[in-house]
Amino acid sequence: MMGFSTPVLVFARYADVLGSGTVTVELPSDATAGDVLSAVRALPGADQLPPSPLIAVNQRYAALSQPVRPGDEVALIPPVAGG
Amino acid sequence: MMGFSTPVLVFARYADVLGSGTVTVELPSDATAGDVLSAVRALPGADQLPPSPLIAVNQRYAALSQPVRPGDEVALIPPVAGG
Amino acid sequence: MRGAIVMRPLDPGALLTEVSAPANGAAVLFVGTVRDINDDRAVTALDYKAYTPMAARELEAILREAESRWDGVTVVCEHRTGELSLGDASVVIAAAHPHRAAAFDAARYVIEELKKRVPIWKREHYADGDLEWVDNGAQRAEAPR
Amino acid sequence: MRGAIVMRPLDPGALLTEVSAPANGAAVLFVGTVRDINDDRAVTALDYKAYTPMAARELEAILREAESRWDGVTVVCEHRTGELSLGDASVVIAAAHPHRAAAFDAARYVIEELKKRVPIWKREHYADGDLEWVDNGAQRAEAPR
Repeated sequence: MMGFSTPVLVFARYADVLGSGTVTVELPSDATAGDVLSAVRALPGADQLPPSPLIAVNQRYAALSQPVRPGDEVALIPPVAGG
Repeated sequence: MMGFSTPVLVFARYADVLGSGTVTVELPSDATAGDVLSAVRALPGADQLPPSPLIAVNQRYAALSQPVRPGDEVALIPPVAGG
Repeated sequence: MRGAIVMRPLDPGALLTEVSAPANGAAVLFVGTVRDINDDRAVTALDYKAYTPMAARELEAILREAESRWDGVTVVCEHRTGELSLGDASVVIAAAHPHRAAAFDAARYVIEELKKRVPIWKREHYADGDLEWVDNGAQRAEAPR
Repeated sequence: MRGAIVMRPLDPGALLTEVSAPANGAAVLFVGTVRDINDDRAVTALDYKAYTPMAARELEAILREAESRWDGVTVVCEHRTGELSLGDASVVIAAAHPHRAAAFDAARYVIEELKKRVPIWKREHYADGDLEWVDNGAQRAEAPR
């Protein structure tokens, strides 16, 4: 089976360290949120990310085992600071 | 020693049952807040008061043992309902 | 700290402004209003009566207690007396502090103590024409302090 | 229930009015504002950035949770994003209920959960020209639900 590439939204400090508000990663066809994290870790600057950043799939917090399919909206969520 | 007479302020339901917003009672010269209550109990309508109404002396809640002197401002305080 | 028993309509926004300060990142406002139903009876209006000088004194004592329990809190309260209509605000409390926990806790403390200690009474007017003094069911049995 | 991420100045009084109802005898308003000091550094301004569609979704989820935990509560919240000045309100929550405990608890629940879960970030501008992303120190370690 073919893999696919997907954009990952990044915000705040994570966008600063990765140098962009959106990065693109290559995923296997049976990808999970954990695979997104692994792929992001290979990017320049990713050594400054924390050990396990939160990830959201389709605007909901996702477990690392959650499947990611082509067309899903994927984002890395830094520690929040609203209020 | 001579006793004295003092006005007692009464409010809300207590004023309704005693028929007035101020009643006057006769007290011994070494009177306490408890003596005020005893004197009030002898008034018409006082049988409708609760067993131990709260009393204030000089605008502070008072224990029954607190002395009451001529010129003190004395009041019976029904269950409150502010807010 | 400021507490007052007043006979005019209350202005919650003015109390919120009063406690604002550059260091206060959190403000909590409590507004108590006249409800249309109490114990399943339809209320049409009510009047609040106070032993005003003692009520003001006791309210100020409560506010001082709040400012001493939550260091750095600013808290103000106004309670209205006289005839009120449905939806009118009877009491407004504003508390502000650098942190939200103290602002919430101080505002809550003031309304809980006010309902137990401040000599104010409420007479409800019912749809059937009846009038009745009501109480908060929380009167202290012992004389405080 | 209404939650929104907005870029305009907030109007606390409007939210208080929004939750008013004849049956609601108690209303609690929480206002969070930009403070002048954080961790002993002088703050001159700040900007809030949101992952807006997810933030709105998560905020609405929190408000629905509050309305289901405190039956009969009405609760609304607006969070502002963009550049804010000292003293500007960044978040306003209004909760109303027939009884005060539910109004207090629901408002408190919403601000506590918002600070943990809603994807909004804050960058402080300091007097020395420095800029820094700050966090609430309460990020959940595990993905919620």
